[in-house]
Amino acid sequence: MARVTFTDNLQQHVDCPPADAHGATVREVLERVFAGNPRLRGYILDDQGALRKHMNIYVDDDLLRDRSGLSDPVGPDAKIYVMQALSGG
Amino acid sequence: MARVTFTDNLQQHVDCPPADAHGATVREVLERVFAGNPRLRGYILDDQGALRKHMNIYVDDDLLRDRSGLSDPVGPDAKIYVMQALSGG
Amino acid sequence: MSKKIWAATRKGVFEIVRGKGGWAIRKVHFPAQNCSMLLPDRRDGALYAALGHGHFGVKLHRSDNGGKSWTEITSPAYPKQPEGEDAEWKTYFGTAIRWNLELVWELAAGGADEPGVLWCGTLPGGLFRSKDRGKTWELNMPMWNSPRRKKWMGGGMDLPGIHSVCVNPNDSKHVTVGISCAGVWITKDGGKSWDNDGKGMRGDYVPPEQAYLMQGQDPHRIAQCPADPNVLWVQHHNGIFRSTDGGANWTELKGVKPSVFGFAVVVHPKDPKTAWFVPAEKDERRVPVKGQVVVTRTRDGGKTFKTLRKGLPQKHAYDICFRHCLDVDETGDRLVFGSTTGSLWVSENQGDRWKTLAEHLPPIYCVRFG
Amino acid sequence: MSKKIWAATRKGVFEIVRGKGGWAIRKVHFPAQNCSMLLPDRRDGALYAALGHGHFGVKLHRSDNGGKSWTEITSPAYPKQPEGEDAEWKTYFGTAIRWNLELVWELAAGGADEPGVLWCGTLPGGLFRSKDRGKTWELNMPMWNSPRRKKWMGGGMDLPGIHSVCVNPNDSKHVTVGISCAGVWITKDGGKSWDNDGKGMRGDYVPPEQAYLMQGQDPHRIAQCPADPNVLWVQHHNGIFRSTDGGANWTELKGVKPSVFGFAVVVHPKDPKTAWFVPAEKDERRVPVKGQVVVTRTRDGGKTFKTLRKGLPQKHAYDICFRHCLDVDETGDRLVFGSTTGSLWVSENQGDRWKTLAEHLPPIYCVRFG
Repeated sequence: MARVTFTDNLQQHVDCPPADAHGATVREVLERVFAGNPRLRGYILDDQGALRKHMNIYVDDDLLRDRSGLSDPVGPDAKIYVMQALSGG
Repeated sequence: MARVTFTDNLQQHVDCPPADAHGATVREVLERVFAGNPRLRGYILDDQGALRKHMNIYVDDDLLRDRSGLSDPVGPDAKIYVMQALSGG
Repeated sequence: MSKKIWAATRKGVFEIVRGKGGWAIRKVHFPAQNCSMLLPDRRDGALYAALGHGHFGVKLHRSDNGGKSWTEITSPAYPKQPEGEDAEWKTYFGTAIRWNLELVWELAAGGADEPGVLWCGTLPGGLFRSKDRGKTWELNMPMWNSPRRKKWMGGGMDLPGIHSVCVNPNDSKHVTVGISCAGVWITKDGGKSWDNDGKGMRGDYVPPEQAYLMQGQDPHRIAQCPADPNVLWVQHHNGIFRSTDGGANWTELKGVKPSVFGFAVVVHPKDPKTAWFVPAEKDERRVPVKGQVVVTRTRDGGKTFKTLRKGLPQKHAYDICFRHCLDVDETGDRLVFGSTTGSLWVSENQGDRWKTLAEHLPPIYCVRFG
Repeated sequence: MSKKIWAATRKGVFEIVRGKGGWAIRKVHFPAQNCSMLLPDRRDGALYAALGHGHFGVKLHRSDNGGKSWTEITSPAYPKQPEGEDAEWKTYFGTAIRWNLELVWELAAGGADEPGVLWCGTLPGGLFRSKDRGKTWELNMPMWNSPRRKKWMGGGMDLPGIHSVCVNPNDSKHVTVGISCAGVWITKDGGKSWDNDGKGMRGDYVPPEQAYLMQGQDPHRIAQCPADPNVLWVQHHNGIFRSTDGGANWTELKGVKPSVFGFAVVVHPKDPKTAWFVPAEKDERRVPVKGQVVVTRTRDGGKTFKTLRKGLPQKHAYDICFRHCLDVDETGDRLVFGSTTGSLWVSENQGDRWKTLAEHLPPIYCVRFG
């Protein structure tokens, strides 16, 4: 199971404690998290389902590469960090 | 000869009366104009020689298509308008 | 007269009330949050606020108890963008335009006969309608599918956007929409078909041959007179225009002092000949003329204008009033306007005299009586 | 004590002088033009102003007669971008970064022993140097060609940028540079080689494993003490840091009230233990804590801080002070700071008491004594 952690700054808008979910890609993991917390989706993904412009996702130490497809692979014990970028403030 | 006219808003920064110049493309015409007015160049083109992001050039009625190469063809009696876009203010 | 003002700013929504001691800030809603647009709906008392979180996208909130509490409602969302479509609709400087809600630039209530109907103008260029107080939203497809839409350009912003929606109080299906840059679009069948061919509006930022094409116009803001909805006032990028036939024909009001440039306009609710503007030096400069903040008012349909400055800063003042930052109440006597640099002024007598309500607010995006 | 203040704003440069009646605006230079950066060069009295014309690009101007007249000089220009290079250096959200001067974010004078030398920090991420008072400029290639450069990310802005250049007054070849986001870069050979490996700076916006990597840090502003150049102060995106060994090691100052967030920092020219900050609520919010504008001062190297508020607005004030909008004069007694919403305050006694100089200026980008 991957562990997904969200930036503190998101907590003030929508409740999003760390979540554990299965999935082979970032998309799969996140969709499982959103299934239990549907409002969260729109805070992270845009109208086309891509990562929002000023958000970053790290899979372990690596910055997400496929920002529109979210197809980056996720290992069995991956740590996924959903962070806000420093731009866009 | 093409006639090149510049937006009034540019006049407050650099002297640029209407100019006549030969050339088969927008690039050729403009380079001839800049040859006689070198300071003007940097107000219209960026460091890579492309049209600045918030400028527009019309060749007769048509908006410039090749903003980096400025290769749009220019007829013998063309009117070229160098305008500022409404964005970027 | 209205005793409450809402000011939506880059950093919170300020509720300002008139008590015995005069006007005072009563409460800050959404403190430190960016609010691009606010609508007090006079039909049912609901309040709507559009928050633009830099990172987390645009979110709509509604209050049904005058602001005591807020609930997040659905945001307008663009439909799935067809594969390859991004090659077809680009900014003039070549950037593909994504079908994604970037900004709520207008919120307007539907007619009195259509409770719960809302209109929402957005960037990039989408007009949305809700029939259930924001529970669901629908993109207006006749406008979106118009071949002209792919020629829309940004005005002020990089992306084209919709900033004005005027619903005819006598006919809810008659809606007039202002788009930067796509001019004035008018529907008389509730949005099924659109007319974008008004005459007389003039743009000075295109070759002279194209100056009068309506589709290239940059109206900054449209105001419709409730008492005579055929009268429309437009503060445009390079001038002031007025129509007395519902937007079919426009007359340019030339020579208005100190300037015909500005963003905001409001019209007296009962007198179609009375309107107010907040002028500034023309486009490239965008500062109050001579560093003096003034409001201009006409009472004769634009033949003459009076410059109103009592109570406003007249020296080294650089406040700019954006499109939605000037409002008039339902009596036509009380006005309020706010600035990009956080000042707010109110008048109780049609602009003859102004009082400063605040000088240190965040940049103001929208002020509304209600 | 300095009797002149320059305020560069979005709409002009304001020259403010102290006469018998106190401080007053004497003249507006470049009225209505956007000025991102200003440098009074104390070595030869020259003034430099970087104008950022929205449409026409960045232009540098110099005055050799105290501002009576200005001459346009050469702007830094990026070299020809190699074919295909734009695929290699992108914003983290995937937009190619063009080699084009977008913003002058810092102007600094070289050492006293190198007359006419100037440093210029820009967006996107270019450090330029002139040896002839801005007649020609050279991009620093050792930094530009560093493999790390392609990993730089934007901080505050979409593009990475250089906002701080500190020249060691005792050694002109020792230059400390602040980059958002690439941390602190230090050269001791005049720019031939660079060190970006300082320890102890911490970022809370990356996974914990990367928190202490210097290359990902977002220092908002660096201040170097002229009397003890090994002492550096940094107002960082998520904290305040101090180094006493020229940037090799950094100590985080935790728990500073009312907040460790802010943009600006200045240090006393003669006392490396005294520094000033203008705090705000942390990153996502960016408003003065409780709507109260305050300055914080330490006199003991950061062990304790005093909150200074006399003369500053303490109710519903939302002024934010950007990186270059706080300055201290050569005595260390006089301070000035300006805000995003056009207010300007001066203190004659190290911040104990403040006086309002203006409340309606345009957004302020840089204030400088001189």
